[in-house]
Amino acid sequence: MTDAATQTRPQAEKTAQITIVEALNRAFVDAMEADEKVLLLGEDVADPEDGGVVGISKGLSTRFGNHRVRSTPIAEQAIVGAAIGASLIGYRPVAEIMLMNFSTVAMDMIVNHAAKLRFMSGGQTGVPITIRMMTGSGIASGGQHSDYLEAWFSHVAGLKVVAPSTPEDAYGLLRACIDDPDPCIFIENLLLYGSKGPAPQAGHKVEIGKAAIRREGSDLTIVSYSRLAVEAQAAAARLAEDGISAEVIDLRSIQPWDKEAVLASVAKTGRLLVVHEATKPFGAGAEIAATVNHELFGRLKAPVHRLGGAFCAVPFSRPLETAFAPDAARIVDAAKSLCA
Amino acid sequence: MTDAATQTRPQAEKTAQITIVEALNRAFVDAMEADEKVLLLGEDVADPEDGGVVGISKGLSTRFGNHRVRSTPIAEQAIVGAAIGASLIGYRPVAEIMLMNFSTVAMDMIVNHAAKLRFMSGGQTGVPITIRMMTGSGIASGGQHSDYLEAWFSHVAGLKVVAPSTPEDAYGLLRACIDDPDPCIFIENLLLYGSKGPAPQAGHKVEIGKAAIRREGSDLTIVSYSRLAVEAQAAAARLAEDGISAEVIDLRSIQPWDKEAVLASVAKTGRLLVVHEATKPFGAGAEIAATVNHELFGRLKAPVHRLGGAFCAVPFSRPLETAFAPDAARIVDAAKSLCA
Amino acid sequence: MTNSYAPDAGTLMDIFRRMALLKGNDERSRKLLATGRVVAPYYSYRGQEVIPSSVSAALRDDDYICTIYRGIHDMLAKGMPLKQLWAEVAGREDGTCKGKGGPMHLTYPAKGIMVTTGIVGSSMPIANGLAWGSQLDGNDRVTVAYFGDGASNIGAFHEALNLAAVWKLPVVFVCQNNRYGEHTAYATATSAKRIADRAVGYDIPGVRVDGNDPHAMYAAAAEAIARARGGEGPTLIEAMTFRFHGHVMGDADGYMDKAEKQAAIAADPYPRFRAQLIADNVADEATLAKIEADVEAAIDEAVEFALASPFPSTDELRRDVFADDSIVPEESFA
Amino acid sequence: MTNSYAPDAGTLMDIFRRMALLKGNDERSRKLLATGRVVAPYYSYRGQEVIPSSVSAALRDDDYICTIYRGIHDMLAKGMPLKQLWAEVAGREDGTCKGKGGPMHLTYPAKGIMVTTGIVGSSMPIANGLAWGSQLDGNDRVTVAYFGDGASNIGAFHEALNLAAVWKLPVVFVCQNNRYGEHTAYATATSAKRIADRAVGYDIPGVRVDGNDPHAMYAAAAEAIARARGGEGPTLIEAMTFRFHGHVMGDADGYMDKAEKQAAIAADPYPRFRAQLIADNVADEATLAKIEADVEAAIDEAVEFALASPFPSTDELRRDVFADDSIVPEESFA
Ligand SMILES: Cc1ncc(C[n+]2csc(CCOP(=O)(O)OP(=O)(O)O)c2C)c(N)n1
Ligand SMILES: Cc1ncc(C[n+]2csc(CCOP(=O)(O)OP(=O)(O)O)c2C)c(N)n1
Ligand SMILES: [Mg+2]
Ligand SMILES: [Mg+2]
Repeated sequence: MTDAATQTRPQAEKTAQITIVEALNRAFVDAMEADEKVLLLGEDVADPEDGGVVGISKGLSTRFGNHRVRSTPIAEQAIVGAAIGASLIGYRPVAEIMLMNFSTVAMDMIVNHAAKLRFMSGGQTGVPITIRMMTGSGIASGGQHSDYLEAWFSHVAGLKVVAPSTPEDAYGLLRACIDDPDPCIFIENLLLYGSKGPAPQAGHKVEIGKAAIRREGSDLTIVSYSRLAVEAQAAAARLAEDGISAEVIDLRSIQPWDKEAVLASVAKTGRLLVVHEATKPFGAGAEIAATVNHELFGRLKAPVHRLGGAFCAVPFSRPLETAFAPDAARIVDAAKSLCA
Repeated sequence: MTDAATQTRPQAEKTAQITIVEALNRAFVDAMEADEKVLLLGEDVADPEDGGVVGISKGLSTRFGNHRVRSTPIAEQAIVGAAIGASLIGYRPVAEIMLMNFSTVAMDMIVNHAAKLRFMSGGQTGVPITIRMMTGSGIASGGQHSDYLEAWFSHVAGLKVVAPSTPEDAYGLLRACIDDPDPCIFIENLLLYGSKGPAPQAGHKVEIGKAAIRREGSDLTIVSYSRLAVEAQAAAARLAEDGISAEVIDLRSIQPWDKEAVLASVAKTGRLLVVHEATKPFGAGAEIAATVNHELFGRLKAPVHRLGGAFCAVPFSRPLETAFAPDAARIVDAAKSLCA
Repeated sequence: MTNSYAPDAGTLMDIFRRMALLKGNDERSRKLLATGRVVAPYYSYRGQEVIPSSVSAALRDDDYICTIYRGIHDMLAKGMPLKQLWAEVAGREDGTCKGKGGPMHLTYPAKGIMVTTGIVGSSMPIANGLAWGSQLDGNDRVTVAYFGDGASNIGAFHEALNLAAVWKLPVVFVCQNNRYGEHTAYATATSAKRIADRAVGYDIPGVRVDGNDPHAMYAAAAEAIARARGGEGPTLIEAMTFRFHGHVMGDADGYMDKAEKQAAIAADPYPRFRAQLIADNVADEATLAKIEADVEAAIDEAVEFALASPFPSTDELRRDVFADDSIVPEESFA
Repeated sequence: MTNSYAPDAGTLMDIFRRMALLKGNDERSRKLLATGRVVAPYYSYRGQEVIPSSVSAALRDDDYICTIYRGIHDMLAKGMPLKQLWAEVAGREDGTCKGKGGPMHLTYPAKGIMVTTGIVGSSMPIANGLAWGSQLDGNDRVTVAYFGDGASNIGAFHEALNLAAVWKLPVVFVCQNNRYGEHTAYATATSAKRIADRAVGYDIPGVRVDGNDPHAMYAAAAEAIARARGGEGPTLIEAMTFRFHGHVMGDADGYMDKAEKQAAIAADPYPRFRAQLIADNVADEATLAKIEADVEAAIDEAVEFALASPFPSTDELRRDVFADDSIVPEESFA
């Protein structure tokens, strides 16, 4: 975990603070500068359409041209299909599917095609595309705009799945996904867009499959990713006040996930809590729990515990939505039970 | 597990033996006779189109009319959408999506709509539909026609997921799904269609969520479903020859799955092997393993082991396809290692 | 369009009444949401009131509609009660969906408001199923599927129109062409000169109509509804209109053509229709003013009702997932 | 269609040569598969040879195609080598895809055969991407997307045609209308009187052509390809043809109209074209017989090559999942 060092360095060392939206925009600028094969397509992504609904692609079509940055019809199969086709002949398209729930209309392109063409062609072709999707509960957008579906994509051989929680990782993972020879699913959390962090260095890349240890600890390991990795850090701070030392791992990549880092941590702490916003049954946490139980059989001090979103569609009403996803308080409670 | 008795009774007790195709056809006949609200739609399902590509719906449109049994265009969103709409006003449509991989073009209808309308409407509407899908490796149909995606559906709150392995269960689960007030995913294995078993009694229903203990044993528990539940039974027979007593549980329902039966069995045997054809990472076996590890912490004699299909698209070439899915031999090997 | 479907005076007043309600409600929504007292994503339909008001004037109470996130006008025009609507938008227990669905998933089967979807294009395939059910029931109910111009480019549109045509379903596809899909202008996304032209590909009637003119809109809707009711199958209506505000409340709408927007607002169909009713002696100022005042009072009452309604209990997370609440796995909440 | 795209004698011979190969290969395939020496799902294209033969005669080697499970004719016409084709169908190491894809996913980029899909409709969205790439590359390559009549009813068709039209992509959509989608006859599934009519909805040219007539088929294809190459955007071609056998080898085709089928077989385009070439003095019997004999010899050789090729090692399960084989989780195979 050489990376842990960079990830845990005090923020004071860095002066410039930028948001995740800014980090993603910079990643695009730098990637498109570095490689003219990088393309961007999706609904509203070009400047005449305001550079994306949250402004992530602002300025890109003006700077790199409407041929490389294209707003599309509302047609996710056509969007992903176009990305796949262009990638087969050397381009590196980044497709935006706006909200993760809309990937449900494009699953054929993603799963039957993007993920499989390399294998089915016996390695003759490859699909170096990145598909960005935003999601997350917490902004009252209800049952069809907030789902986390990372477990689906992670279950498909041929796809890589990442979910950054900081501006540096957003930048570094987007650059890594764009450079990657295989199709990558890039998950963004809506609530995190405005959160600030140290500005990444130009060219910074985060290796896909490498976790970050956000906080070191000895009593239990909390594994999470995306927004709940931030909640986990808040929880760890509170736990520390109560004398419980939690190690917090932000997976960053879910497929492949950093087994080495997680196993090393749990081997040390003896306790594991996995936290994600997707509902618990058949969620990504199950894979992590099953693997850790298998590898560290007989060496755990307590059963591996999982926390997930409620088993229901994301509800609209504020108090329900608040209760839907695990938060720092619930993480603290679960950690305390584990350590009791 | 009162059910265990019926499931393990010697086949000799029954005289009539029928195939799964016949059992499904009978289930339709009986369900459509019993309730005029039961409908059937899908590609080629009506008699002018030969009653389905494997003949499951043969005779139904002739008997119940073309208004109730309709062949559709190749348009899975339209198929599932029509089923949902009719179900909102009291019908009980059974939609056929031919092969499970084709569900990828209809995931929006299934996941964002069928699964969620009851919750999002605050219980005002419900979606009592059944969606049948066939799948399975072993007939050389390659990477886009053989996937098991039960883990995806099981991860969606609001869906039920079943996968029978015998004619009796095929009949009983289809009847149960049709009667169920919620959307059910009904998974059929292509290789099992012709396999024979005792004919179900008319009106027989299998409760969704109830597993069948196919064989009792004391050294380890093998949990599986669909075709590999049959392989697991073959494996158990071979293990018995080597003095290992395996209990075989055919889950039949994956969401909800029979935790009670599985936990009771593993509490007894102390060892668990979970086997499915879907690839292991982030598969349904992870949920079962994670749950059992959690509930029986400290009471297991060996780490829970999972077997799944290879981590790749289903390959075409015969020796690769054969090596792709776990079979009795691999189950035997895994069981032996577990018990070593 | 023949004249046999021209609206009479009573129908025009019916349309006006609905329009007044819709317009009043949109204005109040934007005002109230701006205060932060109610927090919800809001997709203003201001400028598009004529369409559902005219369509609903031609529908029966027991007909069905499926609509979209920008669909509160469609629902109010179809008879959704204001109080429960507002309670739902405010996320309260007395909302149509107990606060669980929210504005994007408002549902009210008692008035045939069967599905509201947040997924572009998805109102159409489900509308077909309702229409199939009506066809099987042998009653002559009609289903209307509302959607936008942008939605005419997604796969579900195509699959739904083809199936409806092949099965001769009693469904009317009403495209509210407000010239934008989110930030994207019509021609950037849509190849068809007119969306109505796409009907040729399904061998069904396709009509482009001025969706801001209640006379034309009503006639087109009434004819299509009569065809559907009579077993003659589906119609595609492209109703030309304009969205006065951005896509969603809070969006800066810098992507909209300023001149086009100003011209559209200058031609606001509401005051135009209002003035015409008076000019044509269909109603006098006092009558119309009274309707508007009643609308305001009803909205006052509804908002008050909504804000007084309690938030739902978090137990609701476990309810309505399945018909049988006990199936929901306990431990998911641990 | 103007006459400027009429095929000359050399082109007609080119088309014939491809047709002979295609027909010979289909016949051999059905024969060999019936013996069980090769096990694979087989979707006969017998009767449809004119279409890709004519299209490919109008394409360049560096143009791209995307096709479907019923697409071996499309690939052979585009230049896929027989030996590797047969080795793939037999699941051998020397197959185009090392036996991993099989007949439904044959791929051969060296001749522009980029994607073969088993999912109805999915050739089209991907073809757009290849065409977008060519547009960006500034070369004048054209992409052809092949698909069936049944596929014209699925969402991907609609999304792809709309995007291609809006972006003016150099792509030609070739629908092989063989009147059936699996067991379902055209009119049971398809609302359009003619699939070509659907082009209206995308404001692009739509042509229905006799896909069994090499003159007409070549002219239609050549014109569409020239348009695409010239930057004028996509064309939809509906090529009328007939599938002589069932959907997939082994299917009893009881659902097919017997008389229609007999008539189609009686009008087999292959002997018709062959006779016409002789009648028109384009070639003599000996020349054509030689071509056919060469085809048979080449197929003999290819089959022999394929059956002599070893099966791939099971290590291949871990290869080509990702570009970097080492990423594949070890324990997935435990
Ligand atoms: C499948 C899908 N893709 C993208 C979106 C995001 N989105 C929401 S509304 C919208 C624009 C729709 O435009 P139009 O159909 O014209 O309807 P309008 O909003 O103008 O009423 C988009 C792209 C979505 N909801 N669903
Ligand atoms: C999305 C999807 N749905 C269903 C199928 C099953 N299927 C395979 S081929 C076929 C018929 C396609 O008919 P058509 O497009 O006319 O092509 P043809 O086979 O006649 O060449 C169907 C329904 C599929 N492969 N993909
Ligand atoms: Mg619009
Ligand atoms: Mg066909």
